[in-house]
Amino acid sequence: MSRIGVFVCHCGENISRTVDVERVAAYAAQLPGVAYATDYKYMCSDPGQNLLKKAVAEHQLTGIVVAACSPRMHEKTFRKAAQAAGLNPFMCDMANIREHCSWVHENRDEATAKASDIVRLMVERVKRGKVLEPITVPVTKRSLVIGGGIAGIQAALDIADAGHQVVLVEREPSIGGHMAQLSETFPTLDCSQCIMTPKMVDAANHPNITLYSWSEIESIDGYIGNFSVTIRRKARSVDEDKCTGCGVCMAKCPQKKIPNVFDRNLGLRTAIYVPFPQAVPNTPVIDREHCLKFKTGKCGLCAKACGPQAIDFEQQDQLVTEPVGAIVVATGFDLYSIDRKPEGSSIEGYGEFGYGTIPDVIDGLTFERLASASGPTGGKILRPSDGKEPKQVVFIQCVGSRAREKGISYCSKICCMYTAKHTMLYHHKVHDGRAYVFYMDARTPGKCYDEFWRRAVEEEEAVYIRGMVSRLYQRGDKVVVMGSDTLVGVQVEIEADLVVLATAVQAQPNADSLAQKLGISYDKYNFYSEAHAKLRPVECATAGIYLAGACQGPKDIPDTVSQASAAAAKVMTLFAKDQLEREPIVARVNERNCVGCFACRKVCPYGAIEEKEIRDRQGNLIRTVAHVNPGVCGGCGTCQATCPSKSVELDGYTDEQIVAMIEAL
Amino acid sequence: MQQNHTQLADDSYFAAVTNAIRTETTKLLSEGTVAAVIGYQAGTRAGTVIPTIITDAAKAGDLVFSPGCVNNLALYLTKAKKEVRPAGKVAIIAKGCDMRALAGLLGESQLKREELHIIGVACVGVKGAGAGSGEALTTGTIARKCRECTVRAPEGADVVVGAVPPLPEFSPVEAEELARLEAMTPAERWAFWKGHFSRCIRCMACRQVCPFCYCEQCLCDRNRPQALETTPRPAGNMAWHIVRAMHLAGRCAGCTECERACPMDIPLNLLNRKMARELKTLYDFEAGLVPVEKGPLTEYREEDDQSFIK
Amino acid sequence: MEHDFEPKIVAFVCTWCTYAGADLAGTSRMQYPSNVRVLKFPCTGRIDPVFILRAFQKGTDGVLVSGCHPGDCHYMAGNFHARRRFAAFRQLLEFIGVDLNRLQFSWVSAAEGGKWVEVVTELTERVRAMGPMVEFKELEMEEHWSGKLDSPELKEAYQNI
Amino acid sequence: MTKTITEQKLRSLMDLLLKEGRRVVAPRQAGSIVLYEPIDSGEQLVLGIMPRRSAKETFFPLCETILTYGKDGNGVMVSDVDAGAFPETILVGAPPCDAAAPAVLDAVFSWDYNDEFFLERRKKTIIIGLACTAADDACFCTAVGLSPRDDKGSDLFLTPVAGGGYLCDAVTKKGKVFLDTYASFLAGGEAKPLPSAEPAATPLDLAGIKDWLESNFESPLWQEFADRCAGCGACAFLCPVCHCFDIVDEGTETKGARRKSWDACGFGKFTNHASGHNPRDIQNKRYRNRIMHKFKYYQDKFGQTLCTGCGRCVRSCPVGIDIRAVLEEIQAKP
Repeated sequence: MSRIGVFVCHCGENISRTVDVERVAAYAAQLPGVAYATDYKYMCSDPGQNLLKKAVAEHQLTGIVVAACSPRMHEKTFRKAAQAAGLNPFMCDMANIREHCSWVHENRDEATAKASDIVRLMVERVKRGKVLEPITVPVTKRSLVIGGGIAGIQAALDIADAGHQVVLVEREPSIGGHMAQLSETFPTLDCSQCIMTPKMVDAANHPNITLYSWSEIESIDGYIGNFSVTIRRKARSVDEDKCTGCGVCMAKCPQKKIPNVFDRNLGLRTAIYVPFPQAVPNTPVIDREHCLKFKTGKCGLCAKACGPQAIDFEQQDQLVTEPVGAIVVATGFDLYSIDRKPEGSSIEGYGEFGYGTIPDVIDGLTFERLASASGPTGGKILRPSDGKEPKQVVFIQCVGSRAREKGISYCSKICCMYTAKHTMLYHHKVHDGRAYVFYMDARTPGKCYDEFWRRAVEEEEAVYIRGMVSRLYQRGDKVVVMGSDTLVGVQVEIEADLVVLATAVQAQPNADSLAQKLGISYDKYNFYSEAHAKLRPVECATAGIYLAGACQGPKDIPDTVSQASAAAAKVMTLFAKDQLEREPIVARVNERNCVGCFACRKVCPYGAIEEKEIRDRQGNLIRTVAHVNPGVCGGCGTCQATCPSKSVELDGYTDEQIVAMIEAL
Repeated sequence: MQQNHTQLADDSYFAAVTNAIRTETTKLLSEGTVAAVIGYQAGTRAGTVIPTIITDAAKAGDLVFSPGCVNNLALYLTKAKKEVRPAGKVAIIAKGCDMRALAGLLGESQLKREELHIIGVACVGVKGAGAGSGEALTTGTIARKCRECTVRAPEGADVVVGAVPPLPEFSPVEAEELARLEAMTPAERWAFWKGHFSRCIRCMACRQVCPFCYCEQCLCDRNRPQALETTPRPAGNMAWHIVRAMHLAGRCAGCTECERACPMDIPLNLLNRKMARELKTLYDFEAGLVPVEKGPLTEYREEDDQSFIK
Repeated sequence: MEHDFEPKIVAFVCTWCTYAGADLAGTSRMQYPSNVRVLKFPCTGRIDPVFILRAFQKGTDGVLVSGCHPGDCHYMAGNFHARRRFAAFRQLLEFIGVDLNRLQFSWVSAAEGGKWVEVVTELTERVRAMGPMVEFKELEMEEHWSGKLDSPELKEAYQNI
Repeated sequence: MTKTITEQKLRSLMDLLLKEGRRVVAPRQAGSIVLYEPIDSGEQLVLGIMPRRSAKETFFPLCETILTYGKDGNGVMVSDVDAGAFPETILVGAPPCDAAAPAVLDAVFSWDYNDEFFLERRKKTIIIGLACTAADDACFCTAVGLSPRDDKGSDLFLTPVAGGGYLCDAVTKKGKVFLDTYASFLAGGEAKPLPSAEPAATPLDLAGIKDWLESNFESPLWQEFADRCAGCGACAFLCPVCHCFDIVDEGTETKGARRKSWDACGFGKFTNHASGHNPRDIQNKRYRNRIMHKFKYYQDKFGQTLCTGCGRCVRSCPVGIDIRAVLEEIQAKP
């Protein structure tokens, strides 16, 4: 039997001016289940709270309704007071008779009647309230960082510096990511390798960081504070412990003409290789597809040459499992290969720009490799077809980006700046050359960005043509670029020696499958979704998983590093406590009634619904039902509204409470 | 108006389907491919059938296929009927409309495809309400749903038996009835449904024969809270049929078993049909032969229509 | 102003956006008809169509369902699921014969105190002009066995319910 | 002496009864089907068609409120339904299988407790039965000891005659008084009754069936009979003698009504205990109960068979279960 106490607050005169609080209290007093009702000038004041506490003891109250301001204002206050009086805090609710009543209605009778109704509804709610205990979840203070580009390295270093273990997983043989491929960086033109490689080394040498390169995420189980990650360590065919990185193996390898992906296929590498000289770890990997030993069984020259006997042709993939409490996803981006429509993609190709068919049409990242001192040309700008220095270079921006009709409507954000950078690098290296840029708009928000762009235009002699290119074609050894200058209103035709396309920044090709393993959501471009665009830009909706860098959307290096540190800070916040404590407004499954249709799982925004097997005493599977992981559940209740048999129920907002309120309307 | 009704398939069609079912059943059971075959056997009254579960190859000869094979046997694969079938792989005779229900049940984790052997029937149609038990299948006696069938040749079955002979064009009686209702004013529609629901006795036949009503605890049997009146009064009847239609929206495969089973002749499928149509219009969803991961009411798109929201 | 008929309006709102929007209307001292009773939910995703049905059955003349604008949901997707659910449910109610002018859906953000006032006022006035929702109430009064109430006592008892 | 009444006179008689303030319940068109419902005029009377539901609801409605309650600061108020205020009723046009049913139910409704709702309506109702001329392939009254001409349970009995009209016989004293009161609607004379519709059913060995049921509570046959049963209540709800009911309070803690409505032993929750345990957890056990109750328990307790052979369960079963086949199979067992 409920014994509810109702406390009607005057809020000075804020409520009592329009609501007859005494009448409301008197009305409340005669409601079934109400044991005590009174009114008071300021319920939130110390005397008001004491009044409440005293009443709980004197009248053996089992629940409290404070009719006062909005619960958004003082729910915490009164729940704390109720708790201090020995009640479960969730047995205390507020009837909002100020914001929703006295402040918005002038007529005293109407406002009083409405206030009485609101109190009645809340009494019905509290009568059916349940004692709820806070939910605690233990936290494993180790973190996983997926992706060893600048975002992953930064996040890993920050977390490791805070004293927590980090597992850093990189798919490629070396960490470094796209930043390691860049020549110079805007807006300062400092050498990318010079600022990147020390960080790579720091990450590899950090006592708190376990680096798994040439490794991929196999599966992820668990939830915030308690993930279990299985990592596939792909067979390198080289024993990392034995290898000294001397490089003799590569020198001996007879397969020397394999296009190097790191150099955008401009340079060549051996079958046993490190992708670039500053690779971390500096342990080679055997490309089994091209290695003669793997292809024909004959060769093995590298193994013979290897002093420490590190070559191991028998090596197999290994699965390692790591317990972690938090995950930072930093898997970066890919550039759109624009020559044709990828199978199953909604994005149209750009065949008209000759990419993939005209050798001297390249993308921005390829240009970076041409301009890089450690690149295949040693930093000389030489075009791919004949190795000649191009005298006229056309840069085309927004290739793929901002083209709704081609399937990508977003701006890739970095192209305006890097194209400006490219014109400068080109100008610095080919003094008699001329750079043309076709652009739609120049977007340069960022510290010192517009100044940098203006420098390209005003000091470095780049010719900016506002307009799009309609067609490209090969004529002799030239690439003819036909476009329009929309500012002047004339057709333009340029005989270029080299064309550089600023192609769209895209999500990684397998971004969706990783998202599915992680149970995080992604947008229609496969960029990972943050929990809130403005206020939770670093967190995933799935608790305990954080985002850093371009996997979330196009980003430049400063933004990427900022977000990586922010993600690290979120991880450290999580790790600051031994246990996670959260409000117990979570869904619960009635396992007796659940028939396992998993409609709840289909609508759950948090991936909080798991399968649970119900077995008999002999261990035979009787049925599979839904189970809510309270550590992951966000408490929205969408599952309950979806469940046909109402076998899942949201604590704090049960059907019984809601229906009782509706019936008391 | 007197109409001349033509017979839709001669006896040889049904004999061929029956024989093929028997042959397949014998093979499946004698080879041990399946533990049981769910099919139809002749009923006690002329032209009627009853659902049956056969576990012995020697009984394969009991199975029949006739214009009286109205039941959606998918019912016997649901959890509501979990006690009646043996463990292991089960074969089921399924018309196209029944197969849509199977696809739905697969999508709702109620069945595993690998535990199912579907004997699809290329179906001419079955008899509808009002057809006498002894009558033949004609343009006059064919069920309303069969007049608008789009899945006569079921795809995705393990084996398909029978071949549909050429059929005449049918007037879409149910679609016309739906259009008639939609053209009414809300008050007229309310009167229409109130009249029909006033006959409802809450015998729950609509629920019990529905392959999708496999809940362990139906919302209408729940008493804490009692959100729906359990008594067969007009108030509770209205609420029950609204809730039923809503729970089936986006799931109902259109087998119309609810309407057929209703002893009070309430045109229940009009509700299901209406919801299916709206979900098709709104979200381009149609119950099909292929299981889908999410139904129209368990997924969303950011660009979904919200013209009704202020 | 005196009216012959004061409709009973119930609003099912999410706590993060519309409830906060209604709070803002209060802190801004805006004025609107006092007919509305607000029921707070964590999210529109929690709102079961049965609640709307139940409200009508229990004598509500107009129902408002309101939550966060698309993309603003505190739980990311609750309002998207709700949008589909209610798009379907309102079609069903209309097909049964409920006048949809009695059922309003809206997105009201925490910043839209003015919109809250506008939505509530408009619905209240519209329903007031329509008169009481008699359909479901009539059903509540009907017995099955005779089609009507036989004893005056029973009739009176019903009216009290 | 035999009396006759023309169809027109019969309808006029109904009009008069209505005018006198009686409730007249008769087969009447309700949508696409015919149901026993109160009529507003004699014209609405539909004769010679078996209504979809049985006549039991005239005495034992599908749902009725038995009390209403309220609770406030002043205490609890309970308002009972006054069974004494039930109207005088004429049930007309019931075929023998329906007309015979209420008498079968008298036993159970006045056994350990007098169900005033049922008994009061019984007391106040005159049943005018009608010989059956339209049996179909589901009918089996003759198998359970009735016949299409049986006036059992009727106060008055009408037999269609060649050329239209009915023979009108008083069966009970109540019927005799009624007949005398409304003698002006009748005519005398001889008339040739139309042949009644004889169902193609041979009498069942009800005693033999009961014997088998006595010793075969655990027979594997139950599974065979009931595997396909979908667990709906169509058979029980349409049955003229199934009489299970449920009592529920509808409303809130402070106000509401207590209602009695039909229930069916085929429903999964019928025997569900508050503990969650369900002794009849599977459909076979529920179907067994249906047969046991009709052909053994009711016999044990009241010496009657709980079946009038109307065939509604056969016609309405969505999965084609035929109680005749079940009984015949049982009968064939040693």
